[in-house]
Amino acid sequence: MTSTVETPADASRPAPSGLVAVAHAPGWVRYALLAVGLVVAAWLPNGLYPAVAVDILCWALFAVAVDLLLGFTGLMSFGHAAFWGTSAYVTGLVAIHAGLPFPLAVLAGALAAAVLAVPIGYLAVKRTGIYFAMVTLAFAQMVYYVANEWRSVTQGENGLQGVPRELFGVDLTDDYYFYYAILPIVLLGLAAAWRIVHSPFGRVLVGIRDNPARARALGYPVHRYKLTAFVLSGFIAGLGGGLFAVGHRFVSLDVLHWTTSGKAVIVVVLGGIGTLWGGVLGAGIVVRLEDWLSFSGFEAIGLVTGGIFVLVVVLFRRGVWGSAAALAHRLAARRR
Amino acid sequence: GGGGPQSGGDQKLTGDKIVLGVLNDQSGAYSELSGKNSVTAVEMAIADFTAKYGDKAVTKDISVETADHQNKPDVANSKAQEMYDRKGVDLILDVPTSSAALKVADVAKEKKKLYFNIGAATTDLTGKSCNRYTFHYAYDTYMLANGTGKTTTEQIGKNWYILYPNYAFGQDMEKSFSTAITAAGGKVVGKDGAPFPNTSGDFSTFLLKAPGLNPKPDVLGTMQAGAELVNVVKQYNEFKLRDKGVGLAVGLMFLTDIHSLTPAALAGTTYTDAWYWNFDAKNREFADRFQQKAGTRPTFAHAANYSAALQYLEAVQAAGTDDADAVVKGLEGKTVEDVFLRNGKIRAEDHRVVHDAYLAQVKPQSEVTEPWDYVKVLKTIPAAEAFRAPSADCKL
Amino acid sequence: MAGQALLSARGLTRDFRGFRAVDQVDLDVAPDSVHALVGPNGAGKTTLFNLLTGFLAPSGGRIELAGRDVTGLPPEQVARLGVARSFQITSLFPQLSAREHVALALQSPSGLGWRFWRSAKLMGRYTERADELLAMVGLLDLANAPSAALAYGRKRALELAIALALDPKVLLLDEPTAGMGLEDVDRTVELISRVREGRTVVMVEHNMSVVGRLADTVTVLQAGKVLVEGPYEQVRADERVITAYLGAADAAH
Amino acid sequence: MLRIENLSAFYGEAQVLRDVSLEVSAGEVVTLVGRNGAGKSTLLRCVMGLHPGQRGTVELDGRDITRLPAHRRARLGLGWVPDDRGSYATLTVTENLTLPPTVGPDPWSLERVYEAFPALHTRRDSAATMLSGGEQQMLALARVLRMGARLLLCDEPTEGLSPLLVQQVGDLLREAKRHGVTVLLVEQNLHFATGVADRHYLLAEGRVAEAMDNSEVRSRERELLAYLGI
Amino acid sequence: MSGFAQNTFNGLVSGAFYALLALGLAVIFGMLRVVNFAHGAFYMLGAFGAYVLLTEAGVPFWAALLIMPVGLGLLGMALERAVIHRLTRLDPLYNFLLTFGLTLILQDLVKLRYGVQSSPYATPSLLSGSVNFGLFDFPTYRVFILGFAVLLCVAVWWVLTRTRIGMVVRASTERPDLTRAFGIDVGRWVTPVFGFGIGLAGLAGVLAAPMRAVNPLMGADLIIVVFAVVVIGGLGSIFGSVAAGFGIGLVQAWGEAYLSHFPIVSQTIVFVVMAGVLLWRPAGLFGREEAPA
Ligand SMILES: Nc1ncnc2c1ncn2[C@@H]1O[C@H](COP(=O)(O)OP(=O)(O)OP(=O)(O)O)[C@@H](O)[C@H]1O
Ligand SMILES: Nc1ncnc2c1ncn2[C@@H]1O[C@H](COP(=O)(O)OP(=O)(O)OP(=O)(O)O)[C@@H](O)[C@H]1O
Ligand SMILES: [Mg+2]
Ligand SMILES: [Mg+2]
Repeated sequence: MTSTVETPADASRPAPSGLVAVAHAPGWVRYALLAVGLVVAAWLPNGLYPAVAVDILCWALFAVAVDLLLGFTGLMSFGHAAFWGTSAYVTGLVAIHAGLPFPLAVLAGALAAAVLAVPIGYLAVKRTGIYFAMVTLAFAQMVYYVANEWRSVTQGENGLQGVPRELFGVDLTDDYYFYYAILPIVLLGLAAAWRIVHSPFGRVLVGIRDNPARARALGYPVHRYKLTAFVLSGFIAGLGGGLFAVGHRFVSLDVLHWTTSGKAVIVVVLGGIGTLWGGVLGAGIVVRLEDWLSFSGFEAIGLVTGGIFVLVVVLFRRGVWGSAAALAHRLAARRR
Repeated sequence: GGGGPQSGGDQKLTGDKIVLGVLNDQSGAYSELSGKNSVTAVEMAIADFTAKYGDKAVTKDISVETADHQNKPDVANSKAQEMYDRKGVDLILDVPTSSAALKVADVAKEKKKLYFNIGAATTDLTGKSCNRYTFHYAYDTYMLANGTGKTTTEQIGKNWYILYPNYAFGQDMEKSFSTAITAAGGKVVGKDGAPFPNTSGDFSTFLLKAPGLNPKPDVLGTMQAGAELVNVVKQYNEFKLRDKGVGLAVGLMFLTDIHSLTPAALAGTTYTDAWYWNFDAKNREFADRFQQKAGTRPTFAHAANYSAALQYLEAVQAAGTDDADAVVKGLEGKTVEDVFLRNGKIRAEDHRVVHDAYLAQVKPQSEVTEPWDYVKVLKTIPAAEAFRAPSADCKL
Repeated sequence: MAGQALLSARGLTRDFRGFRAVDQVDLDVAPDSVHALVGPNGAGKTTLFNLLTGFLAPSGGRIELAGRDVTGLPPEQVARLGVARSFQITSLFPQLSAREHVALALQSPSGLGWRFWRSAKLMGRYTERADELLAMVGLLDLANAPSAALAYGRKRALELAIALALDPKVLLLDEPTAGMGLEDVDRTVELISRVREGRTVVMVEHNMSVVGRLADTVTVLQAGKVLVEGPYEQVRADERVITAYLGAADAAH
Repeated sequence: MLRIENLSAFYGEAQVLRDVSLEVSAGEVVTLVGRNGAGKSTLLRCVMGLHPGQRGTVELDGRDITRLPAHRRARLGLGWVPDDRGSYATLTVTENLTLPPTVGPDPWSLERVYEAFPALHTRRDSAATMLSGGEQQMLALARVLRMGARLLLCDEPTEGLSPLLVQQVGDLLREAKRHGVTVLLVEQNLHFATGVADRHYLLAEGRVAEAMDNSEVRSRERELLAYLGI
Repeated sequence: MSGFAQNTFNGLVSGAFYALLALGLAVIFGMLRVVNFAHGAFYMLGAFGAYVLLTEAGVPFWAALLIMPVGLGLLGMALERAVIHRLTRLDPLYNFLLTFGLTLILQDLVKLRYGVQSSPYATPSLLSGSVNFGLFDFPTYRVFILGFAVLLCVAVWWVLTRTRIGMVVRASTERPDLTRAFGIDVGRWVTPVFGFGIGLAGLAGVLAAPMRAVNPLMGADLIIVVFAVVVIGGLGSIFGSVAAGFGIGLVQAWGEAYLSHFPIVSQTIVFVVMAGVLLWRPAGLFGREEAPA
C-alpha cells in the first residue's frame, strides 16, 4: 500500500539520491565512449564557431568541478562563481603584469581559487544540504562585491581588458588554434576530476555523501574531507575560469555574479548529477543553446534555460547523461 | 578557422555586399534605450542610403545582422568575433555597457574591422583603449558631466551635493562633474559614493544629509543610472528635497528613464542629452518616420545608430571600397551634418565624433502635451565645448 | 577503579534544550570484559553511546580512554584511538559493496583515503583482510553485493564486520541483535563471544537472554541515571531493575 | 469493532509483522504482549495508518479502512497513545491537549482532564517536552481521552510511570471501558495487563503466537515471563 | 543626534523589507522544508502587479495591497499543488533548484511583457506627506511601512504562537505523522501556508512599489541578502528571521552613514555577520541545532 507519509525530516538525507547513475558499463563501452568523446573534442572547433568551442571547454571544467561536489560529495555549491571568477581575475592580472605564458597564469589563477576555497569551505562545510547552498551563495556574493569595489585591481565595471594570450611567442590570437592549445589543459583537468572520483579519496567522499555519521565512526574526519573536496573543486573551477579569462582576453564582474554560479548548477543538473561527463555534455548544450538564442532574436533567454531546468528537475532528474545511461542499461537488460 | 580573406585596395567590396552588425542589449537594462529599435534605425539608414544613390550605390546588397549581448562582455566578445568572422559583418554598431564596449574595441582592433560605439559612456574608448578601427559616436561621461555640471551651475545653482554609485562609471562621473562645476564657478559642498550595486535600494542616508550641509546645496547631482536612478528619484521626492530648495541634476538619464519615473517625479530636473527628438523640425520629421516603423519615439541612441550607419555607408560610397583602412582614412577629420550630428566632426586624433549636445530640463507634468515629449532644451552646448579635448592617452 | 578501567566516564551529563538525557553517569568498563547497557527506551543508552564515541559533546563530565582524557574529541578521533561502534539503526553506505565497506574501514587508519591522485585500485591491498572478516561474519559469498541489497540481518552482520575491521580496543555495539531472527541472534552471540577475545565490548541490548549469555557486567540506566550495576544474575534479581525495566515487579513477589 | 487480517509490515527489507490477524470487539480491552521488537508498536502504527510498508486489511466497524489516510481514521474515533508519547516541543501542555479535534460522543473537557491529572494543570503552560517522562505519558493519555476517541490504541502507557500512576492509569482505562470505549493495549507489564484487559494476544517474531484469556495468563505467568525475555 | 535617529529609522525601514521577506521564507521553510529561491521573484511580481493594476485597471494602492498578496498567494498554492508538492519527499535541494528555475522564468515573463525599464508608481496620496517627530521629519509612507511591517510580523508571530491555526501549523511542522494521527489533514494546511508565505512576499513587493524601482530584476539580488539574513537568524525560526531582518537593515544603514568611506562595508557586512554567526552558532542566532551528523 502506498501511504501519504511525507518526510520533511528528509533534510538529513545527504545527496540527491537515485540520481547517481555510476552505471557499471562494460569496459569496451567505456573505452568506446572515451574515444568518441576525444574525437568530438578534436573536431569541435571545425563544427562550431571556435570561440564557442573554447567556451564549452571552459564550462566543461566548471561543471565537472561543481559535480565533484554535488554528485560525489553531496554538497551543492551555489557559489562556485567565486572560484571561477577569482581565478579569472588572478589569471588576467598575472598574465598582464607578469607576462607569463598563459598556462602558468591559469595555474596561478587556479591556485588562488583553491586558496580562497579554504576559508569559504571551512565555514560552509559546517552546514549541509540546503544550508550549504545558501551559505556558498552568500559568500560568493561577498566576493563579487569585493571585486566590484576593488577597482584599482579589477578595473571594476569596465573589466580587466587586454589579457594577453602569451605562449612563448606563438601566435594564438585565432581562437581556432587557441582551442587546441588549451585542449590538453582541459583534458588534464577532466582527467584529474576523473582520477579524484576514482581514487581512494573519492571512495571516502562517496561514503561521506551517503552516510557521514558512519564515515566518522570509521575514523574519517568528515569536515576535513569535505573541505579538501571543496578546495579541489575550487581548483578545477579555477582552471576553467582562468582559461575563460585568457579565452576572452578580458575579465568582467559577470564571472563572479551569482547567475554564473546558477548557470554552472544548471549545466550540471541538465547533464546529470553525479555523472561527471554529464557536466561536459551539459556545458556543450547550454553554451551552444545560449549562443544560438542570442542570435535568434528571442528576448527571453532565461525563459528557455529556466524552463528547461524546471522540466529537468521535475521530470528528468537524472539529466541527459544519467537518463541515457539508464536507458542503455534497460535496453541491455532487455536484450539479455 | 581564421577570418575571411582580407581585401586589398583593388577589390571593391568583400562578397559584393555590406553587412552591418548591431550588437546590443536586447533583453536587459538597455534594451529599451537601444535594443531592437536600433536595428530599425539602421534599416532606415540603409533605406535612405539606397534611395539617395539608387543605381549609383556601391552595392544594393546591404543587410543587417544583430545579436543580443545581454550586457555580458564575454557574450559580446564571442558575438563580435562571430559577426566579423562568420557573418561577414563590416561594421559593428551600438554595444552599450562599458565593459562589453571596451571588449569589442579589442576585437575590432584585432580583426581590423570597423566599430562605431554608440551605447557606452566610457571615455576609455577614446582614451587608453582607443584604436584605429573604433569610433565613439554619441556621448561619453565627460560630455554628460561637463554639460550638466557647467550649465546647471551657470543657470540654476552654485552649490552642489554629489551622490554617485561607487564604481568605475560613477567615480568618473563624479570627477568630471566636480571639475566642470568648479570650472564654472560652483562649489561641491559634499559628495558621497553609495554602494553599488545597492541591494537595499535605499539612499535615504545620503538624501537626508543633503539639506543639512553647510552651505546648503542648491542642486543634488546624482550619478546613479537605470534602476538605481529610479530609486534615488523616488526617494528624493519622498523626502521632498525639491520643496526644501534642493534641485535635481542627473548625470546619465535617458528618455526612457523619464518615462519610467514620470515627468511629475522629475519636473525641473536637468541633464545632458545627446539628441532630443522634438528639438526641431528636422528631428521631428525623423522621429515621425521612426515612430511609423517602431511604434515609439526614438531615443538619442536610435538616432545615433541611424546616423552612424548612414555615415559609414557614405564613407564606403566615397571610398568605393569597404576596406576598413580606406574607410577609416575617409572618415578621419571629416565634418558631418545630419539629423543626429549637428556641427559634427569625426576627430582624427582619437576617433571621438563630436557634435552639439543639449542641456535638457524635464517639464512639469502640466506642460507635457504629447506622449514622450517630456523635456525642453535649456541650452545647446556647442560641439567644440561639449566634448573633451583629445586625450594624450590615446595612441591610434 | 578508574585506574584499571579501559573506558570510564565520570559525571557524564547531556542536556537537550532543558531535557537531561544522560544524568551524571559514572561508568567503568573493565578491559577484556563485555559490558551491557540496558534500560527502558529513552533511558539514555544511545545518547550515552553517542557521548562515548564523540558524536555528541557532553554537557558535563569527562570521559577517559585508557587513562587519556577524550572528552569532547570528535568521533573520527575517538575512532582513531581504537573505539569502534555499530549503530542502532543500520547505518551503511548503500552504494558500496560489502567488501568495499570493510576495505573503507581497513583503509581508515592508513591515510590512503587522502590520496586523491592515486587509483582506487590501490584499495585492492585490503581485499584479503576484508574477505577474512567477511568470512568471519558469514558474508563472504555476498562480498560484491551493494549493501542496499542485503537482507536486514546481513546488514547487522556487516555492521559488525566493519566495526571489527577497525581492530578496535573497545567495540561499542548498539543493539547488535535487533531485528534478527532467532538463528541470527545465536550466530551473533557466538560471533561476539569469539571476537571479544582481547577486546572490550560495550553493548546495548534489549534481549536479556543475549545479555545473560555474554555480559560480565550489566549497567541499568533509567531516566539518564545509573540505576544498578553488577553481574547479570545480581542485576536481574534487583528489585529496582525489575520495577524500572524488567517491569514485572508485582509478579515477582 | 476492529478486525485485522493478514497484516504484514516491513521496514525496508526487514519484515516485522507476518500475516497477523486479530479482532477486538466493541467495549473490550485487549492487550498485545511480546518481547521488545516483536512488532507491537508497528502493529498499532499500521492500524493508525502511519506505516508506509504494509500489506493486509484493517477493518473498523466492518468498514475497510486500509486505504484511509491517518487523519480520516482519527476522525472515525481512533485515538493513539504513541510509544514515544508524542509530545510536541513547540506546543504547551494545554495546546497539546487541545490540538486534536473531538472525534467521539464523549470527549473529556479540559477541566476534567486537569482534575484527573493535577500535575498537568500545574505545568499547563510549559512546553510539553519539558515535562518528565511520566508526565508526558499522562499527557498522551489525557489527549486521546479529550478527543473522545472510541478505540484507544495505547502503546505501553504505563512505561516510566510510578506504581501509583500505573494504578491510576488502570483505573482510567477501566472507567473508559465502562463508558463503552474499546482499548487495544500494548503492554509489557503482565500484572497490569491482566488487571485491565479481557483478552491477550502474544506476539512473537511478528506473528500472533497465542491468544489467551486472563486466567490462562495468570496460570502461565512464569513461563510467559521467561519467554518475554524477562 | 537627529541624524542618528534618522539613520536608525531608515535602517529599520529597509530592515522591514528584509524582515517581511525573511518571514515568508521562514514560514515556508518551517512548514515544507522548502527554501524558496523564487521569493524575490514573487516580491517583484507583487510590485509589478500593483503597477499593472494601477495602469491597466486603475486599481489604487490600497486595493492592490489586498489583491496582490491574495492573488499571489493563490498562485503560490497552485504552484505548490502542481510541482513543489511532488518534490517535497525528495532532497530539499530539488525544490531549491526548481524555484531557481522558476525565478528565471518569472523574471523573463515579466520582462517580455513589460520590458526592463522601471515602471512608475506613485506614493498613495494619503501617505505622501511627512510626519514630524520633533527632532526630524519623516515621510509618512516610511512611517507607514515600518508600522505596517512591525504589525504584520507581530500578527504573524501571534497567529503562529497564540492561535489554533498557529498551533496546528507548528504541530504539523514538528511532527507531521503524529499530527495526522490526531485527525488533522496536514496536507491541507501545507498548501495554504505556502500560499501565505508567497503572499507575504507579494505584500512586501506592493509596499516597495512606491519607494523602489519596479522592474523585473528588483528581487534578484535582494533575495541573496535575505538568504544571508535567514541564515543569521536561524532558517526555521520565525522570530530569528524577523529579528535578523530588522537587525541587518539597521547595521547596513549605520554602516552607510558612519563608514561611508568604506562602501564595501555596508555591502558586505551582512555576509561578514553571517560568517561570524556560522563560526559561533552554526544553526543561526535563534535556530535549532540539526541532529548530530
Ligand atoms: N538529539 C536529541 N535531541 C533531543 N532529545 C534527544 C536527542 N537524542 C535523544 N534525546 C532524548 O534523550 C533521551 C534518551 O535517548 P536515547 O536514544 O539515549 O535512549 P535509549 O536509551 O538509547 O533508548 P532506546 O532503547 O529506545 O534506544 C530520550 O528521551 C530522547 O528523546
Ligand atoms: N524505523 C525503523 N527502521 C527499521 N527497523 C525498525 C524501525 N522501527 C522498528 N524497527 C524494527 O521493527 C521491529 C518491530 O518494532 P516495534 O517497535 O514494532 O516493536 P515493539 O514490539 O513495539 O517493541 P518494543 O517492546 O521495544 O516497543 C523491531 O525489530 C525494530 O528493531
Ligand atoms: Mg537506543
Ligand atoms: Mg514498541
